[in-house]
Amino acid sequence: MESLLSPVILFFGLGVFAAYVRSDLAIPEALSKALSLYLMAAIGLKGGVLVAQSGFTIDLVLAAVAGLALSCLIPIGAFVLLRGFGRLDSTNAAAVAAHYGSVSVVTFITGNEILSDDGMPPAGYMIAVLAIMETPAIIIGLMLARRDPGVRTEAGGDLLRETLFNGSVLLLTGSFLIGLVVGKEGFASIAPVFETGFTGLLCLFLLDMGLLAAHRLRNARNLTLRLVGLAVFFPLVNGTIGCFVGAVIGLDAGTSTALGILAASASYIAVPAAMRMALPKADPGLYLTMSLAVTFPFNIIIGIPLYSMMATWMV
Amino acid sequence: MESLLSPVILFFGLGVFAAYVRSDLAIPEALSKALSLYLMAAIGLKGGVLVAQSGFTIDLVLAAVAGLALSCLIPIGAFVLLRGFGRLDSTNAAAVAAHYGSVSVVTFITGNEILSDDGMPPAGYMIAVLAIMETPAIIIGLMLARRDPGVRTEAGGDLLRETLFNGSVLLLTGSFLIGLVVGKEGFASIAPVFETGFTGLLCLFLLDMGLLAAHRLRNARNLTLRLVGLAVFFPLVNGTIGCFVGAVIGLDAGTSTALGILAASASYIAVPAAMRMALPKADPGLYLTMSLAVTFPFNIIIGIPLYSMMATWMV
Amino acid sequence: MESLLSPVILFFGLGVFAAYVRSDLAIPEALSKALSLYLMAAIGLKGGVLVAQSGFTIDLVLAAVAGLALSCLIPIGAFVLLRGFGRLDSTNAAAVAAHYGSVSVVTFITGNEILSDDGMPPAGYMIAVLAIMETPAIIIGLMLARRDPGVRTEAGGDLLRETLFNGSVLLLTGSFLIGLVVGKEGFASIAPVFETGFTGLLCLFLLDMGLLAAHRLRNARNLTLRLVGLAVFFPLVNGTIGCFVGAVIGLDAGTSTALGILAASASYIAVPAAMRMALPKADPGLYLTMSLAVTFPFNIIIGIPLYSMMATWMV
Amino acid sequence: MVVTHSRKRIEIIVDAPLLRRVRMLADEAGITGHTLQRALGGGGEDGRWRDDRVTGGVGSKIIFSAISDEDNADKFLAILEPLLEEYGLIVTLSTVEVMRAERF
Amino acid sequence: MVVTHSRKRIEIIVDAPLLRRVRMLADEAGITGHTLQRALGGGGEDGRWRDDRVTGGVGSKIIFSAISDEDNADKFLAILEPLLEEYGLIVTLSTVEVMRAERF
Amino acid sequence: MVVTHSRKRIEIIVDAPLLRRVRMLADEAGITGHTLQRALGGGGEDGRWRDDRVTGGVGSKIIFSAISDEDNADKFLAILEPLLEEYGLIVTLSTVEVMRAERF
Ligand SMILES: Nc1ncnc2c1ncn2[C@@H]1O[C@H](COP(=O)(O)O)[C@@H](O)[C@H]1O
Ligand SMILES: Nc1ncnc2c1ncn2[C@@H]1O[C@H](COP(=O)(O)O)[C@@H](O)[C@H]1O
Ligand SMILES: Nc1ncnc2c1ncn2[C@@H]1O[C@H](COP(=O)(O)O)[C@@H](O)[C@H]1O
Ligand code: NA
Ligand code: NA
Ligand code: NA
Repeated sequence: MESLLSPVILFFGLGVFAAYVRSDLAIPEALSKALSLYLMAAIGLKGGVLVAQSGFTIDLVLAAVAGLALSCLIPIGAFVLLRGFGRLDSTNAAAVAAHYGSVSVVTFITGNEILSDDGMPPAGYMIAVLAIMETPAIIIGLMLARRDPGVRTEAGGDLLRETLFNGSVLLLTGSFLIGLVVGKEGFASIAPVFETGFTGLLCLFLLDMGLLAAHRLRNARNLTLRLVGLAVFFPLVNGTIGCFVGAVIGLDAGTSTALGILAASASYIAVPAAMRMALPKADPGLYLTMSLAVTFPFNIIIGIPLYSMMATWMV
Repeated sequence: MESLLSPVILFFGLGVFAAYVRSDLAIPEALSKALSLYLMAAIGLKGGVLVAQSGFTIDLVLAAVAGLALSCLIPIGAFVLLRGFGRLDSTNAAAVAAHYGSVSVVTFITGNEILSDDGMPPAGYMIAVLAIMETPAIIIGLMLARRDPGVRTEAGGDLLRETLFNGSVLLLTGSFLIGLVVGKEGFASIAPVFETGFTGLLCLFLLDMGLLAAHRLRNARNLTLRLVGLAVFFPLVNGTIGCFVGAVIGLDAGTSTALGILAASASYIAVPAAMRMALPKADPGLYLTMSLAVTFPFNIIIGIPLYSMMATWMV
Repeated sequence: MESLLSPVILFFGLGVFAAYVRSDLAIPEALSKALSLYLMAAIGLKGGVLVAQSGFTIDLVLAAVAGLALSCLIPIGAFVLLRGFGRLDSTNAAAVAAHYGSVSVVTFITGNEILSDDGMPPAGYMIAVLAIMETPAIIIGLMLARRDPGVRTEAGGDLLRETLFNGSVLLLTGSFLIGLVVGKEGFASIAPVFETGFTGLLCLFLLDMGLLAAHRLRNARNLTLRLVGLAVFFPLVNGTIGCFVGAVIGLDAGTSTALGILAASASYIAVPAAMRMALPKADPGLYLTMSLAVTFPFNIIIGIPLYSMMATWMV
Repeated sequence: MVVTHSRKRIEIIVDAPLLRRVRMLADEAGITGHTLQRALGGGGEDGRWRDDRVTGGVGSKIIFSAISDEDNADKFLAILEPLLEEYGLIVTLSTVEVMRAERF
Repeated sequence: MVVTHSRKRIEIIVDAPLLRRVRMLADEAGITGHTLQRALGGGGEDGRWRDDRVTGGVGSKIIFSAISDEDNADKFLAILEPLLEEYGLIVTLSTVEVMRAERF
Repeated sequence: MVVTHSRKRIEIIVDAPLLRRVRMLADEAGITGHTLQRALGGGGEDGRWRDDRVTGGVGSKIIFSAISDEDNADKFLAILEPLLEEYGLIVTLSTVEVMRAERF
């Protein structure tokens, strides 16, 4: 409960409030992009440095396999529900499903902050798991879309390259490798920017995310109540499964929660970019609104504390 | 005197110099906007944390009442002088008067820095007083404009909302409340960004303000010598009154100076936005140039040390 | 060798890699401009503070004279080679030559970081030498261009002003003077931004420089193999000469290396701007690609460690 | 050959704080879509300016551009005319060809 | 009097992630040059939007503008037509005068 | 019906460091106002580019756009013509309708 009163969450709330009262408060687009890149580089570095210290462990491998499996399976379940209960056509259902199989870096980061504050920091290698879970769901999503002969996907080698070398994926992975190479001593000189400044800059970014999410929700078209329901149901179920899998493979409570958060979160950077290119007929207003304007706030405000409780109880 | 040699003021001077020699030095607009938002969030947080520590005191209430009164009365006096001595029409006089009743956040921040350096930091609650003084002058300004039946104001509920929820007002107030909620411990994790980095980033912002002020002055049209005179006279008189009122209600020297600075300063963020909407016929080239290009530099360079001397002497 | 594994260089490599695989990773233009301004202000301040501590020494004077001489002589030699071996016309040869006579602030900064890490930090006054070396080569370049009666230069007083008050030159010099005035105590309050954050922000900037350099190289037209050869040959020779001159006039190894780096580096901020104005017929695709896309990476990756070895051996 | 139809493009340079009003007036005129761009600077009777995003938007100008049929364009101009001076708007009208003409 | 020649300007508003495709199609049509600008926001059938550069470019629209002779412009429009709906493109064509006409 | 008058819009794509020159030439031609926009990138004979604000402005292009009467537009074009090649300018001229025609 008290995590709701952390500055990070309060700034998110301020952003939502500002958009709600139609304030002209706006973060310059270049700043929000800059903050987003910064957060990705910082979390990547941090993960790399931590893994450089702990080495590659069996836990890391188990968590990676679990993450990979979740990100491949989640879209399938999501697709079925989106087609049936959600009443979406194949194209849109596949596009949305891919988002839920992938992950949201900022949800993970926020969770990390809150868990660390609560004295149960997840293992550093979860950042590698995060990177691993970013892209597979895109491929699953496209395979789901193609099962319907009426759907035209614009895939091919170009798309594979564009997905694998997507800016955010590349920056996260690259920073992870840099952290791995430089280790704790090499990191020291850049720690003031990438570590000490982290939480403060996260506040500014979440202020912007609050604005973005609320604007999106306000201007949402084609968003049915059923879809809003699914955008809450998916994180709940996937989060629970993630925590459970974490507990089963023997991860500690914080790390299991992190796996739950990854499973529960939905991408709003790498996957939308890929879907706009591969499934241009799918409606970005749908998948972005569900992932950014419903699931993201849900996870930030309700999901993270909930998964943490569940994981503590399961482990 | 030595406050003139603080990095903050020197960077302001560098900006003025660069604009004066027509250098192509330019701060990206997104960066200056970002810095402006940052400063507002940081000063709001700081105020909130300080009030969380000290609690709501009688001093706070007295200062708030005094600030409110000043921000309502100053525009009336200014209006009379602008109409008479300044030879402005009702619309322009009202628009300019509103600026002088409101406050400049950056002038306050700079004053705060200088006073703290001099060992006489103002009380934290003055940041609440700052927030209180931002908007009332807008309403007084519009009332002054409307007394002239020839003036058309575009007010109504829309304007009230736009003023109250103006981005800068909302961010300052919101951050103040967040600071109040999280208190000193909650603030610790974000202090590296919002506290430690403050003075350095203020330097960069004042570099930009120097550029802006000098560019505005160079391209000023319709700015008569009489108006320049008033743009110096207003801060002198209002600053003196502010210091005096502070001393009378029993504030310490630093806090009285802060009240003087608030009274002396003229808005260049919230009020121009409101005036452009409510009094579109008023000339932004007038009110922005007076407040940003004359009064702001005057306060930064001469005003702040002067009010501080006066307050020390009065208290 | 191990300097290649510093985070600063690794981020540069990540940028090059991202551009190479055609990733959509892109730093917002406003951020890269902001970082560039920040680095200039920070290095200027640092130099000023250091000189304020050490005072003006005979070493400073010797290094300044040496730097000045190098920046006047290098363009002449470069011009001859560019005309002959490089097969450029007078206009283009003069424009390129001016770049090599001037200096690259970021190359210097990166060298400074690496040398400091290796325990051989250059003297603080080298930042003054850097400032001195920025502009003279522009004048030499124009004089070289004018010897050919067919070349039209658009010089005149306007250009002189534009060069002397070029944004980057002014910011560097101004910050140096501010550092000199405020000294170590005055600097303390802004050190968290301008000192502690330096290396981390340099990483982000070099990430962008890697992207820029690789994009430029990919889209290069008119860049012959001969010119690429010269863009590697110039820094090698000039760097060697710089180190040698430093050793001869009695500078320590780190400071001699810094002189070598200055001599070896080629401008990509102040000089391109001046050349585009003064010699509009010269091809920016040539001079920017040589200096930014060949010489800059060469210096960063191979040059700096090499000059440092040479200087250590010469001194 | 692709079939295109003739439509009007209205372009308005407007101070950022007054954008909302212009958008409302476009709605009133039945204009169904528009695109915004940022101006970087400019010059005119009131002197030279460059974009500054600090001064509450008063230092920024937005370029509002809408494609519509001639009727709605005329209606929009008629609504704007009395405000040109007061709002300091620069308005231009030109002719463009579009596909999917039913959208505009 | 300077001699000018008539050419066509094609302007396309396109979602940032689809820009690369539009550029390839322009190439295909023999269009030799283009200039890009950023849109700040807008509104249309799909509602109001403002530029957000966080969501993988899906929240940004780019204005692609190319000058070409009538033949290539026609070819380009023909290539674009089947994609208008799917890509959600807004395309306009207008006439401009240019100097150095051989470049376009 | 609102009365509009026909004027010329001149649009010039220019490297940022040369903008000052273009502005001076516009002055010379009697052009009284102009608006600037930033280009984000583009492509042409000299290859593909994207805005970079680091390299002293050489990596940025500005779009200069001015509305004027035909006489001044012609004068401007005549002044610009000899510089097109050297400055690498892209210049287009088109016709627009304006209100308050006396301003342009
Ligand atoms: N009539 C119009 N005039 C100018 N821009 C338009 C117009 N209609 C749509 N747009 C732009 O194209 C985007 C997508 O349009 P739509 O598919 O109608 O939502 C809008 O958000 C606007 O930026
Ligand atoms: N046909 C064209 N249409 C639109 N913009 C162009 C065209 N040709 C050139 N440009 C712009 O002008 C710049 C310089 O052109 P160029 O000299 O051909 O490389 C290009 O990078 C584009 O931004
Ligand atoms: N003739 C023109 N051509 C293009 N833009 C103009 C023109 N006149 C004015 N503007 C723009 O409109 C703004 C306000 O014009 P003014 O009211 O004349 O100062 C100027 O700063 C320019 O950005
Ligand atoms: Na997920
Ligand atoms: Na005041
Ligand atoms: Na050099």
